Amino acid sequence: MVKALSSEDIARRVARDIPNGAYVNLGAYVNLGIGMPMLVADYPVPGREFVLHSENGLLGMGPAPAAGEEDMDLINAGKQAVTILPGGSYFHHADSFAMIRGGHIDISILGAYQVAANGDLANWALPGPKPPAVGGAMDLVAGARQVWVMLATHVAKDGAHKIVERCDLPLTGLNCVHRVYSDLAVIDITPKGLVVTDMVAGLSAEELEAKTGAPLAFAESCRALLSGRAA
Amino acid sequence: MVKALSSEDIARRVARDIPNGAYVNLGAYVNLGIGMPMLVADYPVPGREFVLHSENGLLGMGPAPAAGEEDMDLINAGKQAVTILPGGSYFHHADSFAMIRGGHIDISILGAYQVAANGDLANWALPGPKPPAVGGAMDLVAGARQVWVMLATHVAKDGAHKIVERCDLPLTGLNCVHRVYSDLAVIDITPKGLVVTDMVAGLSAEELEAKTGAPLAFAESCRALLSGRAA
Amino acid sequence: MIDKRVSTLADMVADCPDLRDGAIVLIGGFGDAGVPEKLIETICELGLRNLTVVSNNAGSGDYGLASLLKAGCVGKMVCSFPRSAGSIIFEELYAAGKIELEIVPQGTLAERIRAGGAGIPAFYTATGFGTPLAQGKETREFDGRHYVMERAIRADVALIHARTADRWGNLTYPKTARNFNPIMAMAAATTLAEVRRFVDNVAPEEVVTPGIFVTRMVEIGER
Amino acid sequence: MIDKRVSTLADMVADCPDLRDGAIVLIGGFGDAGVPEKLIETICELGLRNLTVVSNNAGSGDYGLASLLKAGCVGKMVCSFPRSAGSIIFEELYAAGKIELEIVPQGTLAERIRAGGAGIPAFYTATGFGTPLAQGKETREFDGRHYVMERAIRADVALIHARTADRWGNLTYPKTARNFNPIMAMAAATTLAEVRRFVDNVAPEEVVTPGIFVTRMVEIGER
Repeated sequence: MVKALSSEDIARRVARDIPNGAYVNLGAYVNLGIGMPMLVADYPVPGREFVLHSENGLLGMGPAPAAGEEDMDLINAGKQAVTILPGGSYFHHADSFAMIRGGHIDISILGAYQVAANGDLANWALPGPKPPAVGGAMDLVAGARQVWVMLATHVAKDGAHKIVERCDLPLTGLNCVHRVYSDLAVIDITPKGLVVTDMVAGLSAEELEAKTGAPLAFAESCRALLSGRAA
Repeated sequence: MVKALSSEDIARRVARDIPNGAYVNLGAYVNLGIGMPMLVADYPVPGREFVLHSENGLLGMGPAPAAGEEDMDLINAGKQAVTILPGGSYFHHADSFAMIRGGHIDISILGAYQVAANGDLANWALPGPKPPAVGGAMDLVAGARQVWVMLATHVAKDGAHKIVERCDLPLTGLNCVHRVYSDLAVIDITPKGLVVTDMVAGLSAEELEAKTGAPLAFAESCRALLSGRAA
Repeated sequence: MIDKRVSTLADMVADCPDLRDGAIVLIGGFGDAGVPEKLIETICELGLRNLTVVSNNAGSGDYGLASLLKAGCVGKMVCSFPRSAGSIIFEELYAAGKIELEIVPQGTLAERIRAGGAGIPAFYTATGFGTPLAQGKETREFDGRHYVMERAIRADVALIHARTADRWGNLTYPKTARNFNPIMAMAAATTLAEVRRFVDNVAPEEVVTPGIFVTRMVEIGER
Repeated sequence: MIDKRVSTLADMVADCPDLRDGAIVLIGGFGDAGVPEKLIETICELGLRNLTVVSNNAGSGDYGLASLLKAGCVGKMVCSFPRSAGSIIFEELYAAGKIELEIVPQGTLAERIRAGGAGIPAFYTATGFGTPLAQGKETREFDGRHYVMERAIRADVALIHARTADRWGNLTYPKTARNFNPIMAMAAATTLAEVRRFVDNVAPEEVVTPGIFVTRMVEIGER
């Protein structure tokens, strides 16, 4: 029986994977996109401090305030009230995107409509009459050192693949995604294609391949997991 | 008998000519170059407030401090200790030159080796073995709304013209000077060439022309002055 | 004496020749934070037409920028994210073909405004390369990476919201309400500010927007 | 826990792989204000060779940057004004043909560094058009005005001087000693700071350089 991860489970896993910086005690600087990535802020990792960047001009973003404590001068990229942690700072939009575009953000965590095996991402425009809206997504994928994508479900509700050979929705950026976290697996996007590094228990390689629109390779660790289950 | 102006006289005259801004009580923002232009700071005009910009990151530059009160964290573009007036602010170099390049400085006041009748300026490099040094002069002439040049003497010590048809020294900028203040005259640089708007008493038009390396026209006000003296 | 303070929003707005039909207007704020709402609503009453408004969002509800849209003053919006919750008025105008829309990636929008203020006519960014938002734009390779050339935005008027100001126009901002306000203040011929509180003197090391970028301002009180 | 504080300058410098022969090094300061003198003097002892140093001036006397020049560590200077009073060591090296010099207009230098930090590979400026400093550079017309294309400067290491810092690396600067320090902090792979005083927490609205731009720092005491 396959037990898919909840969005909260995925967020917890992502938080756990955020590394420390290149130097001891340097910390990582992480931007959380609107929507599901925001959940990552709710899962601090004991003994590890990282700094959350909010594109609207905030470093050191903390969790949502208690009800009644909201300050609408202090919001995140999703326009929700947040808090600021000790060590935080405010700055204007050009400075905020200088951090992003200049390669100072270690990891950008984003949602997606489609991710391609070559790292292309589509996460800003769907067909329809609504006006398009892009926000900072294109800047983030072009500027952050790593881009991680979170998918609440590995496939869309209608069964369509979200992880595909080539995106057919309007692109956010080319060759920009490094890793995908879904409810079923963790997949690295490498120059050689998709490499599964982790899977939920009970899922077979064939099942995951069926739910993925591009060829999968399985990392050593993952193969051990699979064969362990098979044994 | 011609009485040439002292550098202090020229500075006093320049200060008096700094206009108010476009709106009532808006003030003018003025950058003073290294050397003689710095004297302008010593001649406040009663009832008129303007703001001095120092390229190293200071608005609201005040006069030199009293002896013993120097703070070497608070210096001007010439690396001399200065003071800050109420209403002043500090900012970094990119912001400082954004003010200059972005057209926010109303007047840049500079020294010069040569000024041409077409507004070209040469004020940064002389022949010789010394390493060249440009500082902010090229940014100032490209960015300020007006460029005024101060000449301590209308001609060089060796009699060479400083105001010329074409500069032969390395240029600081093209078509950038709007007005020249010398010890003998005030000259506007217009699309039609040099127009004298003021002269020291006792000087004839012919004498000024002889000391100037390009054709001069004389403004209405100046012609009145000349004919008044002649009468 | 330099004194950029004006008593009322109506007076400030009336004495601003750059506020005219067809003007390009920068409006600060991100979501509802740092939007000069009172100033916008005062400008609504001028009945201007065919403004190009540059602002990150396209307003929400029927206040602030949305009221300017509703009044029919805006011919074109330049923004990164017009699809905020509650941006109904914009969506109706857009669906009816009554307003032009230019979508710009948020960081490119910020940098284009900053470039306008800093006298940089154009710059290159990797943002948007290979996407529909780079269509028709010049691209160029530097050191093996592809970039899009983007032009500066300069405006006739900037409308901004600040926390404190002194008579010289030195400004501070409240928390993330800073957002686009400081760079917009740099990029317009005339910058008008609504300010929560006038003070005698903003400390020189705490000034965020130096007075050189501010034309006129009005005290609107704490919210 | 994030903690970028190091006990001694020697430790900080020893643990910095980007400080190596041939490195590009940004050094803050304008004249003597805001120059990280103690940090430079510590680096002198590493005996590095062929550094490219980007700094507004070329040092004066025999302290700070001049000591690095004197020790023969620098192969090239990129600066706007190497001819300050007392810049004797640089002038001697230059006259002897022992050092390369790239002169850059001061605002272009600042903007090239800021561009490096902001991920802008190139931009256009009117500064220098038609002068010897634009020779060999690409030019282009926008809206009837001529501009020079300038490339970003990115460095291996930035050496900066600050007034206060907290453990996250948030910095403030003293008065005009701010100058090039904040933009240089943005434009290097590793940013090392000498700081007059460590504090528990720099107030978030008074931070000039957010900690994201700072790698390591040492407290050097008030001067």
